[in-house]
Amino acid sequence: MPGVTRLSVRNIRKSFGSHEVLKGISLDAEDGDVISLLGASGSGKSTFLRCINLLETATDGEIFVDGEQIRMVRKNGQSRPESQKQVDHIRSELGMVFQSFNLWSHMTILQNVIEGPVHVLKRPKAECIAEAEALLDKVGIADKRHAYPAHLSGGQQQRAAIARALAMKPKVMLFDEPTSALDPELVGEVLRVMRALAEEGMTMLVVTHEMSFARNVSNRVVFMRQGLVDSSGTPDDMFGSGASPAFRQFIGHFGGEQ
Amino acid sequence: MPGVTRLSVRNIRKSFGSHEVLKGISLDAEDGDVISLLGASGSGKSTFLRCINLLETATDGEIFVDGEQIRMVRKNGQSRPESQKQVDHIRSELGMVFQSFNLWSHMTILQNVIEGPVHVLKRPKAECIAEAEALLDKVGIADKRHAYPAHLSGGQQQRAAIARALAMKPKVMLFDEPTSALDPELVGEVLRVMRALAEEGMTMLVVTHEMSFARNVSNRVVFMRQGLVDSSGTPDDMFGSGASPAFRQFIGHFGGEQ
Amino acid sequence: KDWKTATITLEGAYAPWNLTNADGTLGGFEPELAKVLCERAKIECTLVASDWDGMIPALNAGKFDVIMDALSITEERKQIIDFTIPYAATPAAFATAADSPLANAAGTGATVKMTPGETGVKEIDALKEAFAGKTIGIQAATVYAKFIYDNFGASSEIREYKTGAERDLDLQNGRIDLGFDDAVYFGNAFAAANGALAFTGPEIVGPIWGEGEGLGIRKADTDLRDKFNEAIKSALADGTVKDLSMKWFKVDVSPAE
Amino acid sequence: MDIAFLSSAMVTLLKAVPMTLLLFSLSVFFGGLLALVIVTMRVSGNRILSGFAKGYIFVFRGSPLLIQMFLVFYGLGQFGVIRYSFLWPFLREPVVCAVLSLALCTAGYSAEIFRSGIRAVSPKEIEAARAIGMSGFLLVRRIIAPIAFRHALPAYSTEIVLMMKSTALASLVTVWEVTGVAQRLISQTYRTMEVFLCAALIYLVLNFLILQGMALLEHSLSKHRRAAPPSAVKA
Amino acid sequence: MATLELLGFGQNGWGALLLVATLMTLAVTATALLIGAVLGTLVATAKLSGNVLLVGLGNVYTTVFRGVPELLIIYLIYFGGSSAVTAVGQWLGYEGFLGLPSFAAGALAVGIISGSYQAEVYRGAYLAIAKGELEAASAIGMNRMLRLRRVVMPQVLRYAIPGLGNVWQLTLKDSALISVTGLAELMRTSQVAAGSTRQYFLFYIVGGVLYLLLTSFSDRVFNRAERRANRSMPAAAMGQA
Ligand SMILES: Nc1ncnc2c1ncn2[C@@H]1O[C@H](COP(=O)(O)OP(=O)(O)OP(=O)(O)O)[C@@H](O)[C@H]1O
Ligand SMILES: Nc1ncnc2c1ncn2[C@@H]1O[C@H](COP(=O)(O)OP(=O)(O)OP(=O)(O)O)[C@@H](O)[C@H]1O
Ligand SMILES: [Mg+2]
Ligand SMILES: [Mg+2]
Repeated sequence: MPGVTRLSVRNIRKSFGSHEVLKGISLDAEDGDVISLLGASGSGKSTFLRCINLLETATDGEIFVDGEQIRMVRKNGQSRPESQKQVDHIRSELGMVFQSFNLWSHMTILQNVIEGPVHVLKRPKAECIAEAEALLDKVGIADKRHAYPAHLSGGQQQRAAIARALAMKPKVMLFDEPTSALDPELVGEVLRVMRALAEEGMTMLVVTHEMSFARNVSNRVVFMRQGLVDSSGTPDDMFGSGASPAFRQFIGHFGGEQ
Repeated sequence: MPGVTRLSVRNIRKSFGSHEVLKGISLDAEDGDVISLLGASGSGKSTFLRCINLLETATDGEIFVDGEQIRMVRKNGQSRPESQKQVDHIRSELGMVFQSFNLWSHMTILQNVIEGPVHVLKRPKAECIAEAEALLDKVGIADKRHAYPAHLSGGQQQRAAIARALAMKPKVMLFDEPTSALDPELVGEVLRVMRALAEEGMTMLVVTHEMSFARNVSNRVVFMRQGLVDSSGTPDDMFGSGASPAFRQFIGHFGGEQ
Repeated sequence: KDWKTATITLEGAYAPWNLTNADGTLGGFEPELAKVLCERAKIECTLVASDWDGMIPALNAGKFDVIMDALSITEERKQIIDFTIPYAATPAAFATAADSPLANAAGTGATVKMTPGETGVKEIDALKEAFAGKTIGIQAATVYAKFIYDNFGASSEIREYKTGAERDLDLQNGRIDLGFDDAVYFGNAFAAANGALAFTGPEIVGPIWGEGEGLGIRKADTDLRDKFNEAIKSALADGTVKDLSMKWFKVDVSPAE
Repeated sequence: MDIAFLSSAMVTLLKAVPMTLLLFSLSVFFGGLLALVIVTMRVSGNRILSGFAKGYIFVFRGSPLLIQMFLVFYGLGQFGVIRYSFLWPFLREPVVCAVLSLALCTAGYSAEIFRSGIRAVSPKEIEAARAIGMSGFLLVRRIIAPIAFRHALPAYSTEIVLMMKSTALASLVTVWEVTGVAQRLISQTYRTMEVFLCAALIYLVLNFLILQGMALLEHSLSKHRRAAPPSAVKA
Repeated sequence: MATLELLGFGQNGWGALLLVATLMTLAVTATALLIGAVLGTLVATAKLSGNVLLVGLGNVYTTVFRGVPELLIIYLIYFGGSSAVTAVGQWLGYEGFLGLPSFAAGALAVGIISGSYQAEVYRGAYLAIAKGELEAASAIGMNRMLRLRRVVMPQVLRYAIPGLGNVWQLTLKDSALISVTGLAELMRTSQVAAGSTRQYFLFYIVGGVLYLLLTSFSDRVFNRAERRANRSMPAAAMGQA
């Protein structure tokens, strides 16, 4: 159902102490949107993703997931979510894939994947296992389902983390530099999985340094600079003539090393 | 003095248990050579570097550093260096920069850099400090000299590790994936330092995934595959028409993502 | 070896036999008696405090030469060490809380003389009946413990404590109903308990407690033992022991001839 | 060596082993429960609760168990309030007091051990759990507790061995376990060395068994840390 | 008040004796910790050596001295030690008894126990050193001794500090058991004062408070040492410590 707004972020601000990292960022993602979030190191990309699923509490601004607003209250001058229950519920609708995977080290891959559906969504275990195996198969690591995270290569861990997030059947997936810790061969594997997700119509917000992904897979590119959205548009616009001078300088870096 | 053979490796073999990782590798590096060592993950590149400075003991083969052969003896069917003293001496002539930096965490950056010259080479401390500061300045982190490694960013640590190796005035520098853990901006910084070293005529052996470095900075490219040298040659040859089919497939990966 | 010097050990925490003063010096009946005995035996003595547990092994390991710590002369101990003649012999008695229904049991104030192994003593049989089902606290591994087990083991409950002092506290706490111990020791403890505790039943005296309390000496050192025997005899004969006893115990503990 | 004496001493001491084991298991059980309460207070973030927990840990870790036990057993009874309360029928029993003071003491130590286990849980793994919507007790039960327990296990095994040794003090409060019986035997026979060697052997065996048991538990809980089985290495 | 007088420094006050006893406890504990440091280092080295015999011996040491109640070990050293010294004396022609003074025997016994705990602390600390840093040392040509002195030792000390804090606590409390040798340390002096005055609770509580004082003092020392040692660690890790 294209046209449905899955995620809407209005004027998000975030300060750490006196340092304002996000200075008012807005963004809407509709069903099937794949948005690449680019920006220099320290520009606040990770912080932005973390604010969306409330791992950080934004200082100001509004967040809607699938039309439902996250209710906030002010207490002692600090903004915080009104209801932990709502936060848990919203989080279960947002899949997050961390840069460093963050798999649970004491569980096998399969256990990692079914943990959320069984214990958070409280769905029947047998059903979850069947779905988890299908997912693991889809990302190509079905044979590793009984291995522990420590025994997997980086690329395999990354794909397990994606499967874990997908098992929650999230409305939106948030990826934080899903390939930066991988070697070139593994980068290819992970990007292939993400491309497949995009083709199935999953709504995704992807912080990345992979220009090829931004250019070829996403349908929108957002460039962040100094806590603000510097420019955004379709990949063709952004990598073509429509780019802002700052973005041109940014991608110049990458071009230079090729 | 071009033409002097700084490092010569003949027919190196190395097995871990029954798994033979290096199956007979030879390589000569003359003064001022900058050799890029390429190969897929697991092809034995790190193991090769580690055999050269005897962090691993090769099962078979000969190593000459600046014309001096490392003497080996066989004992209980295992090959091992005859004299630990010679090993220590040879190692002090080979600078090694590890992928994970391995700075000594209990010393400041300056202490890390002067440690070898003062305690291994037993040179006067004041002199070493002066040289160390010049080196740190050269790699661009002179202002961090009194900081501890844990307080530095990855790129800064990497450059400190290079300075530490250079402070020993080695005849040959060995680099193991000097940029793989860095973000694109930091990659640029480190490669700039290495390019400067190359221009000064330092002999270098560099394991890398950065095709741009292999292509533009090194004067020889060696491609390893399944424990053997698959092909080698000048960058122009290798990246041009002279490439072996395996190497062409290997670099295809990289091309595909651009 | 001609004994010019000797080391005497005592616990220093068993008032009034021996105790430690706030300035760290030792005081009480035994330190004062020791001074007299050493003078008469022409030995220069040093007093050292040590722990009751392990005092006898320490003597045999050569850490000191004499034990003077209200040490009862018993057959078991005689197999390990030698004793001088006794310098004191004390009665034993039951104690209970002053407000307890067991206070003033039959025979309180009287004295019963017993020999080892003696049975059928009517005063004891009366007590057995009165104390049936009650809990009696004793200090473990003493002659008094053996007596209680032999006579009251079947009718009363027995609880063993590591020290008499701990038993006294529990007597006040009401965890146990009765205590049984050296009567002069109790006399002193009652004073500290401000009248909360009192004797009940008769005082028991006689050979049942062995010969009394003597100095413990290594078996090899017979010459040292003989010197102290002479000194004790003379101190008993001229009433020195009695004087010190009256001073510290308010009763005479000199052993009967 | 007097074999006859040694074996009779051994028999006497072995009879006291059940008491030692009773003290040990009860105090480890109740001490563990109490430690969970204390550590929860300690990490609660509430200043009053964590202050109380800090004070508790300081007092019970910082003073000798002998003194604690003395005060619990002989001291509590000095108060009429306690002596005439419903608690007295329990506190009157020496075994109850011995277990109580052993448990109070080990709770202080164990709470610290559990806390360092909790600190060792990677914040990233906790974030990953939050990100799928876990919070509160579910988060503790599924993620924090299993990882923390595994981390705390080596230190905790040491603590329960110390606990086994601490039961030796219970003879102070008229509970005659192995060490107390050994001391009593010594004051009857004056054969210090022989008796203590027998006792030492008993404790050594008991502690060895405990440590083996804990090592087994540790092994079975660390599948995820061991080198991968051959099938997982390939491909 | 009588209580104040009993605890004071006057004629009937136990203040001076308790103070001396506290210092004695401190001295015994410190000596034992030192003895334990030497033994612990040796045992840890043995356990890390990879030599089957040494590893076995190290394991026996740590198992026995952690597994047997401290009191028994103190007895064994106090009495057994005297017999051994006497035997040596007689062999050398000295007639009569020789004994380990109670301070020496007590400190030695507690030191041996402390050594078994310290060995584990040092071993853990050694294993915590990043392998890469050792390789980096080899790679610039450091020999074994130099590497030990310049890279291993400083880091072992750093990683060992929190564990040593715990060992200090254990050793402090084990020192209370030395009272059986008659050494006038804090525990025994409290007991003697209690027995001589029959003020059991007063002196046990005062004894306990003095132990807590020693604990808080040593906590402070170890915290400071830890902060100093960790100045090279990232701020986040320090906050956790
Ligand atoms: N918990 C925090 N406390 C204080 N400052 C923080 C915190 N987290 C992030 N920052 C600061 O916020 C800024 C943005 O950080 P963020 O991690 O969002 O950057 P980023 O765009 O994701 O960078 P990168 O590409 O390096 O991951 C940085 O300057 C960082 O130092
Ligand atoms: N200590 C070891 N014991 C057993 N096998 C080892 C050991 N070190 C390396 N290997 C194996 O040797 C092979 C080569 O490893 P090496 O680290 O040299 O590869 P590499 O070319 O450096 O790969 P990468 O690009 O991933 O760093 C791998 O299959 C690895 O599993
Ligand atoms: Mg980031
Ligand atoms: Mg490698």
